[in-house]
Amino acid sequence: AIFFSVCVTATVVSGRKVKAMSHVPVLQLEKLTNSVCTNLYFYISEYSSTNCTNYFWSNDYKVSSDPSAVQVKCQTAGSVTLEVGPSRHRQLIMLVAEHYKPHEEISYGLLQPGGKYVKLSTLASVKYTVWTAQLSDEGIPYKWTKATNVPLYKGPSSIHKNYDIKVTFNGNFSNVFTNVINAIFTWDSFGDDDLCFEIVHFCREIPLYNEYIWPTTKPNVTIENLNLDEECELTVMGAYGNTKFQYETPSCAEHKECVLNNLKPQEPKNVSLHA
Amino acid sequence: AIFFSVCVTATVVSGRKVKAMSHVPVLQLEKLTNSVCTNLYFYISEYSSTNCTNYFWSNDYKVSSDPSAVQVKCQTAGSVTLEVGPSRHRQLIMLVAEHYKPHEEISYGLLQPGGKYVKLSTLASVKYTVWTAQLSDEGIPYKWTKATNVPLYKGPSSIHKNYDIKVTFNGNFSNVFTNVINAIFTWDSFGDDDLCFEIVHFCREIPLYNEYIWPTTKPNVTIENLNLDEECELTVMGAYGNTKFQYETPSCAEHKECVLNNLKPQEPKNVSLHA
Amino acid sequence: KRGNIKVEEYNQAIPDPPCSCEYKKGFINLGENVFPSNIETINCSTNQQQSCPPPYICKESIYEIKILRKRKSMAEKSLARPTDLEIGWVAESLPISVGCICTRDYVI
Amino acid sequence: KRGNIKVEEYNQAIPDPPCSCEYKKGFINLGENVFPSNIETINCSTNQQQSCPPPYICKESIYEIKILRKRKSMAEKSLARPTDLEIGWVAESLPISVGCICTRDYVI
Repeated sequence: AIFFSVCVTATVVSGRKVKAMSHVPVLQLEKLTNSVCTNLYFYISEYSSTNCTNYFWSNDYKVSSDPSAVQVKCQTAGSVTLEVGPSRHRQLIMLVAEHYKPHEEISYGLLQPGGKYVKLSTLASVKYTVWTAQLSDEGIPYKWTKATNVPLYKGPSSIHKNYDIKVTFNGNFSNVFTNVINAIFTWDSFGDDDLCFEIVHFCREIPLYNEYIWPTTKPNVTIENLNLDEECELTVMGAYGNTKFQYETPSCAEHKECVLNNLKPQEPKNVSLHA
Repeated sequence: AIFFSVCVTATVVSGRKVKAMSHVPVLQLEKLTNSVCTNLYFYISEYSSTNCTNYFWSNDYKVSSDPSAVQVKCQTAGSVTLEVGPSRHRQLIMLVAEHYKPHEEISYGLLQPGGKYVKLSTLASVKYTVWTAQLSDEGIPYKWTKATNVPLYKGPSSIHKNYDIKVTFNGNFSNVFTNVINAIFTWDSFGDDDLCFEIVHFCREIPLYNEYIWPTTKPNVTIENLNLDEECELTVMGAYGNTKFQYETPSCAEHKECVLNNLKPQEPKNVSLHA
Repeated sequence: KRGNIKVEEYNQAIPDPPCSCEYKKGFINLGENVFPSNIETINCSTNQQQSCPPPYICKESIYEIKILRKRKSMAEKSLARPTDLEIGWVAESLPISVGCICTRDYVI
Repeated sequence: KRGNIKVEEYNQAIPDPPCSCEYKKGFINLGENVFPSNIETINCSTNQQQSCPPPYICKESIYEIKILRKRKSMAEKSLARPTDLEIGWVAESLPISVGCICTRDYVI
């Protein structure tokens, strides 16, 4: 007897596509199908997964003639960050490896319309080819394109360089308690092999905040809701190593309106101290 | 053209099985196949996933005539704990719901040979049927059996009862620093609707430890590596609510060998204290 | 009351430091859809404690941990999380009390 | 040195409590295969601090957090974790320093 729906998927799937993926085990292809068709639930409102599963592999593929369509921007031991030509449609970007162990998966990312960057996880010493596709409203990939190859990761840069980090502040300096100070940090990039960064920020009274900075030649980050008279620290982690930048937020004393706001009548407390 | 391998799965799959699962969307059936065939990598050494994926649905099923084969032992708002007749083979136990949203999955557990208990996650107010199967060495299910239904969760018990928790200690009382004291706790169960428990334990100097106690009419847990002179607390969470049990570990003073071991010569420190 | 530090009676008869705070350990149970589901917390036994006299007071010291919770919808914002972690889990921060310290008593 | 608590200069001229410890915040980066990947820690500036004189000393207070790490093999033991979390992630505990407190100086 025929298990109807699965076979339907089979018959319409174009053979040509299979040759390009024929080295990929069925388990990995099916896991990709399921993962994409599941996660689209979070991306597309009133979405039905049946068509997505049934027709996932139903469209042709071509080999990209435009090398700039997908560019490898940054690499670390565990990930690669790609820049993709933005599209009005949702896009699927995936890394196809030469071989897979059963528990490994095809690493992929979903880009909302207009999205340009995606960070995909990689295993060291495995060669990957980037495939892209546009997604119909039902999540069915079309215009499959076999794009660029991901070069093997050459390891972190051997030379350490310090990033020249600068900070400027804006926000409301009027009162020491209700302050909403924002710190804007900028630093230099040492070139095309130094475009992605991770930052970690905290102050004495403000907990750790961590963010990934997408590829840019003019790296910057804004940290919001700081208070006056704070001692803080920003660490920038890039291709040339980590740079720690310690700084202090503006002091209430330097801002007339803040000092005036705080000249409340001072009732002395009976200070008694006994060891 | 035919996408060869996927179609092979289709033709050998027995139709009869499909009717019982026909209400389950293909996406959920495929997600189950992939998840099991992936996770078996962690359970079976030198395991190949291809057969598992291709022949997952290739065997017949029957409706269980033995109600005691699978028993619902405990339920909470988010889970059900089942007792399954142990088998020499690896077993797959799963909950099939009446309907699924795209992002929902068939909840399942894998039991190693001889395993008896499995805890599966449930959504409140959804009716489930338990299915079991034995797994071949290649992870292919056979002897599919449609077993018991899971009753709707009736909510936590309205009456609160305190568990009568008792502790005994064993271990090495000889030295206050190298102590390896174990605390053995027992408490009573209030009957067949009160067989599963969760415990949380910590002491002043010992971090939180948390464990799930599988169904039993004689609940007990052993906490290891405690030290003497400690103030600790065990909380037992069961069907009739939480009971907090505060206790102290044995004191060095009560054990001759411990006191003797600690009578080191005492060099006084020059104690100077200034505020 | 047993010394809260175990060796007190045996080889170092030193009093508590002048401004130490008595504390009680507890835990929060966040349920099955959160990792971690049980989290240890520390509360000051009472705010005004003998060994931490005015103008000082025992206060809980807060530390922010990161937790994972099952996602309900795409609208939920997630903090940074590993690329490979299923999209169905959202990362959030949760301030908890990890200590009880003797510090200034602010009337804010 | 700026007061480490922001309001000091304005309405409460109270000295530091007699046994407070100066601390420095830092963080540990555990990489992309761990959640959370960056963890805040607190270290005592130096052990022997002026405001915490002998026989007392500033010591880091340890708290154990729970983390998730990608599983390498089935041999790895996992702590309690949500039933629904993929088997590919292992739960572990990690002791970190969340404070710097003035306490007895044990010579152990």
